[in-house]
Amino acid sequence: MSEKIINDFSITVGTSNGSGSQTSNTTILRALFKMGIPVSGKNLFPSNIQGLPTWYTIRANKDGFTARREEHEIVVAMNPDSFARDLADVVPGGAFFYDDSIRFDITRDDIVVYPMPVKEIIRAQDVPSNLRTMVSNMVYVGILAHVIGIDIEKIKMALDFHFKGKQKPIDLNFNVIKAAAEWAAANLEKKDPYHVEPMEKTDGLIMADGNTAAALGAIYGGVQFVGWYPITPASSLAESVVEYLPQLRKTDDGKATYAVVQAEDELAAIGMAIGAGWSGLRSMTSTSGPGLSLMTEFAGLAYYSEVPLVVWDVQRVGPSTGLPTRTSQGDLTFTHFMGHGDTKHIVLLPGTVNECFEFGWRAFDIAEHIQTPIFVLSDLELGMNQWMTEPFRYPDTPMDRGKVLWEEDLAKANGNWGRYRDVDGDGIPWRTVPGNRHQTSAYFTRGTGHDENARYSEDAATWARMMDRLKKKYHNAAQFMPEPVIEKMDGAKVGIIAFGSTEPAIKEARHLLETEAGLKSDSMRIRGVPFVEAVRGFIQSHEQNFVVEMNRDGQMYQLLLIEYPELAQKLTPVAFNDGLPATAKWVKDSILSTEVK
Amino acid sequence: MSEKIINDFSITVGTSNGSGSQTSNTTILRALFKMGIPVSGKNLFPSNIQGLPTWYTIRANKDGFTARREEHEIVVAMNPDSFARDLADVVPGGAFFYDDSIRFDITRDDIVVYPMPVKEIIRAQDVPSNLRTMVSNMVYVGILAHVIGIDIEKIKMALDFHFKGKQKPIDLNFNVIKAAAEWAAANLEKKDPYHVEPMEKTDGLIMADGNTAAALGAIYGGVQFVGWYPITPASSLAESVVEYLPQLRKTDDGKATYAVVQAEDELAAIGMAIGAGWSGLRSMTSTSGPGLSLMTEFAGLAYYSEVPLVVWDVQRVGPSTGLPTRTSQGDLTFTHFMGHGDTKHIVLLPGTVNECFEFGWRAFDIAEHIQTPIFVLSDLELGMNQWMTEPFRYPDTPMDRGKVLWEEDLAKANGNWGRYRDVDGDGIPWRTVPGNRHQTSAYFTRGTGHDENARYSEDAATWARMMDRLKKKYHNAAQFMPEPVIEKMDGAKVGIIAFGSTEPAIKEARHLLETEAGLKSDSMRIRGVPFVEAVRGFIQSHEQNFVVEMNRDGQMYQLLLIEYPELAQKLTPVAFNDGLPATAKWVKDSILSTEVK
Amino acid sequence: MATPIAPSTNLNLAGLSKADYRGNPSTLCQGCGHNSIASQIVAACFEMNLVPEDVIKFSGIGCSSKSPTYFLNRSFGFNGLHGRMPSVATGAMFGDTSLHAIGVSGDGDTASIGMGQFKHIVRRNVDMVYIIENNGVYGLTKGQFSATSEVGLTLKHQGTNAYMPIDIAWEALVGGATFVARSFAGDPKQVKELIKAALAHNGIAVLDIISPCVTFNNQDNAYHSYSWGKEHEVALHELSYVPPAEEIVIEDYEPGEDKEVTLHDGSQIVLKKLDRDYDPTSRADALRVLEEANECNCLITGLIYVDPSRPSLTERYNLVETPLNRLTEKDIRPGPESIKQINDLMF
Amino acid sequence: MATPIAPSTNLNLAGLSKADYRGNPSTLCQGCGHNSIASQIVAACFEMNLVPEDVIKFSGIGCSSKSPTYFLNRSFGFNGLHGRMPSVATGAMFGDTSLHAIGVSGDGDTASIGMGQFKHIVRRNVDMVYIIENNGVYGLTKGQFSATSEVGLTLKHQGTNAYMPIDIAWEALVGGATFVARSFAGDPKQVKELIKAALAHNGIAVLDIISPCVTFNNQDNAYHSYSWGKEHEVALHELSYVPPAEEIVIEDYEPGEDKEVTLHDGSQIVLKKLDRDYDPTSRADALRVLEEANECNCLITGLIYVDPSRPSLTERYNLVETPLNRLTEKDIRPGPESIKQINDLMF
Ligand SMILES: Cc1ncc(C[n+]2csc(CCOP(=O)(O)OP(=O)(O)O)c2C)c(N)n1
Ligand SMILES: Cc1ncc(C[n+]2csc(CCOP(=O)(O)OP(=O)(O)O)c2C)c(N)n1
Ligand code: SF4
Ligand code: SF4
Ligand SMILES: [Mg+2]
Ligand SMILES: [Mg+2]
Repeated sequence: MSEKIINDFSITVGTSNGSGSQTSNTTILRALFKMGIPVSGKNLFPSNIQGLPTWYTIRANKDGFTARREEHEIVVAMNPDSFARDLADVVPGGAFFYDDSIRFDITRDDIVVYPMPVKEIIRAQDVPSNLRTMVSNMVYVGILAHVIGIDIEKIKMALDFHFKGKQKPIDLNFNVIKAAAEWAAANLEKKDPYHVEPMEKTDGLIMADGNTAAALGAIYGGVQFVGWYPITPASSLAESVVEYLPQLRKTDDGKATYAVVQAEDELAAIGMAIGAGWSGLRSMTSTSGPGLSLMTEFAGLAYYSEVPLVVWDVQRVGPSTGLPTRTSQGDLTFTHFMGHGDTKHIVLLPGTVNECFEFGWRAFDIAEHIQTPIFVLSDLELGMNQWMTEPFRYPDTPMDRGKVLWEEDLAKANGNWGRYRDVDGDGIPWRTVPGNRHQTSAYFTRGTGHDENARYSEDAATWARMMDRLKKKYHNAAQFMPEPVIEKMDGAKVGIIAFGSTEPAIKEARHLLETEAGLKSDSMRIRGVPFVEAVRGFIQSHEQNFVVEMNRDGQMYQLLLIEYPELAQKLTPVAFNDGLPATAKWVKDSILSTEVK
Repeated sequence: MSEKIINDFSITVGTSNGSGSQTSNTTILRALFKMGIPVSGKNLFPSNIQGLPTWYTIRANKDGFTARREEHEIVVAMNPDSFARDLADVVPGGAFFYDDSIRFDITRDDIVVYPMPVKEIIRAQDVPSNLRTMVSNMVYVGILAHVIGIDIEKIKMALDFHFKGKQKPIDLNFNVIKAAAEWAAANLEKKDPYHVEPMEKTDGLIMADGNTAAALGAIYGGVQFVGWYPITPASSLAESVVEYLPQLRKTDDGKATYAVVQAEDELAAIGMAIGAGWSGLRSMTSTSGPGLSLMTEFAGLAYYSEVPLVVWDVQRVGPSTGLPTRTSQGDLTFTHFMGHGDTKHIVLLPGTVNECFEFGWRAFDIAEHIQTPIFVLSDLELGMNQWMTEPFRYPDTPMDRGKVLWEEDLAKANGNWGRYRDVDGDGIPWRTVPGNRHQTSAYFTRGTGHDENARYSEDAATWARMMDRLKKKYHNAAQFMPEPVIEKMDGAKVGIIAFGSTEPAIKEARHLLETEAGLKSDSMRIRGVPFVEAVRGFIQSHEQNFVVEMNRDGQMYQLLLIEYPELAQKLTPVAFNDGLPATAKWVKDSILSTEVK
Repeated sequence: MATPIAPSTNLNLAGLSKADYRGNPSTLCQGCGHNSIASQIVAACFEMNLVPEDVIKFSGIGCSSKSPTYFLNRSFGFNGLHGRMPSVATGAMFGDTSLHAIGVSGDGDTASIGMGQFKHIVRRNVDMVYIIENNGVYGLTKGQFSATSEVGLTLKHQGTNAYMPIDIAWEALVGGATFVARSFAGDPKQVKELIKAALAHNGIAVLDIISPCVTFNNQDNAYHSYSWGKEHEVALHELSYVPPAEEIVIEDYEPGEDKEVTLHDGSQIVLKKLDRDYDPTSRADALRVLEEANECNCLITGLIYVDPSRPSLTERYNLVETPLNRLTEKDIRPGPESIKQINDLMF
Repeated sequence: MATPIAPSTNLNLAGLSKADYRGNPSTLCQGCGHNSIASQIVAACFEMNLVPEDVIKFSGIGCSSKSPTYFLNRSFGFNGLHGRMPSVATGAMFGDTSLHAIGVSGDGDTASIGMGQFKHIVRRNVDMVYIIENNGVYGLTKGQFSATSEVGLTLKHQGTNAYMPIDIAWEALVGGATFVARSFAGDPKQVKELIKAALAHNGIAVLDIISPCVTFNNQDNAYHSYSWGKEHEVALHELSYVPPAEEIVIEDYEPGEDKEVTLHDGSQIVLKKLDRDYDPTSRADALRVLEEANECNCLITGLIYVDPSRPSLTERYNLVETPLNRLTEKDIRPGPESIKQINDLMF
């Protein structure tokens, strides 16, 4: 047996879709997290409901690197259909646990093999027959726990949490786990090098997925209307809003301060959200690629008629229906230019689960302040996988409801206002909302040409003036955009520019570049378009900037070129997408191979 | 009376929408054209059906400059509602004709004023009461003809053509014109300087609008299916297809080789066109901004599943419903990136009516060869206005139906083919179409991930491989793109880059820049994206390149930056859109004010 | 006439004159049916004593959809996208549910591009008067067939229509609408009374009003022309709207002869029998009469169906009293204490 | 059974075995109603002696829309976008009108996002078998309400449905469909005979088949569950399809008791009376029975309506004999001589 490897490996469990292994996997994940070990959990699932191979990978890393890796040190094989692949996936020297009812000739001798008598262990337990398949998955939890040393008490805590303290399922599952662990203790000889040991690296952190965080953020942002239509990987965002609203927005008389409508499609979802935003509500919709495409015409209407709303796009792989259950950063350029005619949409780019929460509320402030749709681009990797993150922070600024005039304001103004007048010189006009009973409150909203007083106009100069104001407003918006997250190394000459969910891969890659190739780098994670001043500064101050992103065409690179043509020579695109989250190795290798030395 | 100005002025007629003045205006236009004088005719109309002010401007220019100008030398005022504006519009020294039944105090004394007793002249004629309003518009034709010297015989020819030889309406209208001319001869004293004289500058040219040309081109391209939905300014494209098909595609038994379906909306229009293209038909749809936006999701499907079809976008002013009856070049960037995920669409950019015809057929060859949607971006200016142009040329290459396998081919291949295999190394696979009865012909088309054999796939490497092939295919397509039209001046150091309907303004602006500012320039009119090699060469070989376009954000400039980041410093955007066609003066002034001297 | 109009001061009970309900001058063609419907909307709102600020106007795109500019200048309006009025209205009505909504759409806007959204707003029973100014043609794009054009209709440049027309009232009925009527722009009185009843109805009120396009589809034999309508109209009943708490004192009231339907707010629709007995609260009757209309080559008008009892969309949401758009940060942002609980759940 | 199945050689009259009609193994859940419908499509095509190359398969997006992968591997297929199967099929069927089309969609795909396109393909009478695998839920996105979910249905994570369900058969009927049927995946024989009749029908044949989602909506009291369907199914008739030129020799044939409908190609649908007399060629009857079904809390199945006489979409276009997609340059590019004429018109 080789040297001990502690808190630094990946566990992949191969099961069958719909077999209920999710509870087992998150139990392991939670237990490790509770042991203080940095972890991440990623679900690689097919676009179907039941019966196809699916994998869950847990990475534990003492240094806090939680990006995807291509290596699987420990593999648990529960699915005959993916057995061969699972077996091949184990790194040399790795550990392979498998359900011993699967008949397969294991010829590899460079790995440690642990057969698991799943059926026997379950048979020995008192499990109702309808729960047997599901509970079977607890066997590998118990065996794994014993072999690598996961604290059984932490597992109990995990189950307790999962089942919200309900004793019956907790006991049922825990008994299986305990029995399995006991079986392992009695029957297995530890031959692999992998061990977990408690640390204190997760203290004060929470673990969550981005969709839940976004939903909670929206609720803390005071969301009042959601129009949505189901689509993977965005559905759980709206569903979490529905789940948490009653608890967080209780009123004394049990009445609601919000409405969530499942629309008939995405055209209607955004149409409703626009109607609600126009009527003065904090309004949002959430979708993914195909739905986003369907929202195009409405996006142009909202842009031109200046209706505030928030659109979450949890990106999956496109074009077209593409790979619905894989991740991508492929919607950026499209979203920015979404709609015929001249449009420049504001885009927020969360890169951590915590930012999903923060942008969840902040997006409303920006939308209402600027009076325009705000697109928040998350992705499947961020939205549906489990991440360690700082605890959610209560909003640190009061709500910004933007420039809204009510009856008193109009009375004071003697009715002297115009919906699209640029009175403050910032390109942002004042608005009223329906229900304002002042006689001069009403105006007519339209997607056709209009003047400062919202009157229909085909006048050439008026059109140009309005469009110029919209451009000015857009540039002004930069001051409300979050600053990029910049990390530096002493003496670094190259910069790495990225956004969104590649965060952990970039962090780890910079470490690898330094330690393995002696290349020091600074990094800048962009968090919004339009770009803030610091973006230009960062690019300028580095000889070469690698723009790393998970798409084919280098979309952030495109937007940077358009914004900073004078800095074009300093930018190098590093773009690739195959639906899997970025790995540090890929980032490192790509940078080394395109580096101008 | 100042010096004679011959064949160099603009005539603007202000009437009321729906009053039937179009026949009068085109009669004047045609008569001038028949006199050999270069002309253009532009209709500035409101987005309604009846009763609002509308203008028709004819520019006659001996040097062949036919772009819009801001000056109106001759104005005919028939509409009380626009009378004040029409009067103000006349250049000092210009001529103002007006219906004398309009009560208005004319205070300007720097112009020549000709009152026209429209009612009296009509009353003296034998006009049926229901035709009176319409025929009234012939009065100004007659008076104008007399005052500026339009050949009355040419007017007769124009009427004859317009009414397709039908004697009754010809006589009715011509009599009014004659009577009006006679009245003018007897009662008006010529005091303005504008004269027309015959030339021979229109010999061998035709006069047409781009939508008709595109429709005819499509018919010569063998169009077999059109799915469309009405929208200004694109409707007349599909309607012209319907009009000319029966005549040009007669069969012996009167049966049809084509089908045109008016869909319920643009999603259905492009959906049908995709179905038809997939089934092996030369298939197209035509639309404008809002419709284009609605086609977004389907555009991505066609791109990814590689279905050939042609999409005409006759651009109007966006975003949103915008100005439906005004022109713009605002859909370029959006169209190129249309659809979530990584897409790069092929775009053709006709700049003359003749090119509308040519791209009308050629687009099918490219679409079927490359197996992808081809977007042809025309605009209202090109599509709905009257242009002098070279006669349409019969297609000079046989149809390219692309790589299609029929029963015999499959029999030969022993069924060894795969829908998405890159057998030729050009990224373009072979396809079959439904109705092919070979047992191995069928495949399954989908917008989800698929492999070389069109089988469903979620495999990461497969996805990346397919997307790379699509990119390769896109780059390969450059060889099928039309070369840019380059025009040179000896010793020019600056280049003017443009596309589409700004052609005449650029031509005239280069003349003005040389003669008025001593600035020599070369010009390059780009006719397609992806760019051909010559585009790079042109940019490289000029110190400064002005990218002139009719939109707010400099969309061609954006695409050039993305393609040629290393040439960014050589590109200067000149972009503006207020819905009116470009003028040479604007081009000239903009270039002079941004020139780096 | 059942509805008491305001006394001769020319002010109604809201203290407003008819001018307070006007819009901009119409830019539609002279004689267009849409203009006469706009006038009836003005008249109905005036007679209903509505305050214009209590109304929101919606529309899609088309000549018909321009109409909201021509009435109620003092009301908020949203002229959205072609075929997408329903979704915008659905969302907007959550802002302040005390407002009334009047939507105006066209047959193209509703039955061609808008079919999906139309069916779904009906199904949701959004509290809204949904008027279709149905001329069987696309006016604004110059005379193409719409989905309600009759089979065999011939139009310039378009040839002859081959498809079965969509019957909007029928679609509404089958889709679960709670108020369905058909009328004719050439019958202004009926139009006006129906609009009043529709405004009083709680839930979606679909008014399919034949509204001739004099420029593109007014040939004598066209189903959507003035002359065809005038000759073929068969009214189901003579209809009057009676506001809540009004005593019903109709001059020619004959008990037993008339039928009253009481709406949600206590107001009533009084239906005076004409040629037939007709019960608009029976869905089976409604289906029958529409199938009949299909076969009799006639334009059956009147209140086809009403169900005053189904809750409207916003009612289902059990919202707080204060209009949602007047809630403050305190009402909609959870308190700081809750964040810890939430973080504790994220483990 | 009226339809003669192939002799015991296991080859049908097209010389093919059942295996020639198979698709890939299903990746749907075990027990999913959609799987059993796919089997019946295979059986129907086999028994109809169709050649797979003569069929095109279409679908949208959803579990149901995956089905075309599970039958007729030798047929072309187009799995398009969510809700947009109709437009793709409409265009595709012009390529070669000798082909048959089978479309499979879901209730979400057809009645939610796809409502507009559904109504319009029906109106155009595209020659196609349009199957809705109706489970009252979104399967593929994990159990949200669809537009056909019944009022009061409670689903995990989704709460209780508040909206009136859309009745797809009714929508088809009112929209002008020429063949409307409802069936139940738990009644495979009826499903199969209906598919055969639908394939023989010239024009759109809408089959609304209740197809339980065992994973998300199979609670005993759910309208789209197996148990509810089994307990509440009321067949309008027992139905058999008889190919053209077959003599009708049904064992238990009793003249006067049965009703036959002759289709366009001479084939017949034989309807054996059960509890009631039912004439599926009467639209009024069809409307009545659907309104009844609405009220009786039962699942009425069978052929609801058929009109074998209306021309299909492509027939209206009077196309040349040769399939359009086999025409050559010579057929579709006007000759060079014509260009001068055209230029002469451009003056
Ligand atoms: C997405 C989109 N497609 C097409 C159009 C063009 N368009 C404007 S109005 C209209 C039809 C209007 O018909 P209808 O609703 O019947 O109104 P009408 O003018 O007859 O009153 C169309 C197709 C548009 N504005 N937007
Ligand atoms: C434009 C778009 N929106 C949403 C989705 C996500 N989506 C996939 S299937 C589906 C619903 C399917 O329901 P149904 O048609 O009833 O089929 P079932 O799975 O129940 O058979 C949805 C919403 C999508 N693919 N495309
Ligand atoms: S075109 Fe027709 S619908 Fe439009 S305004 Fe004129 S008459 Fe009315
Ligand atoms: S989720 Fe439901 S509809 Fe989808 S395959 Fe499973 S049982 Fe069938
Ligand atoms: Mg209309
Ligand atoms: Mg379903």
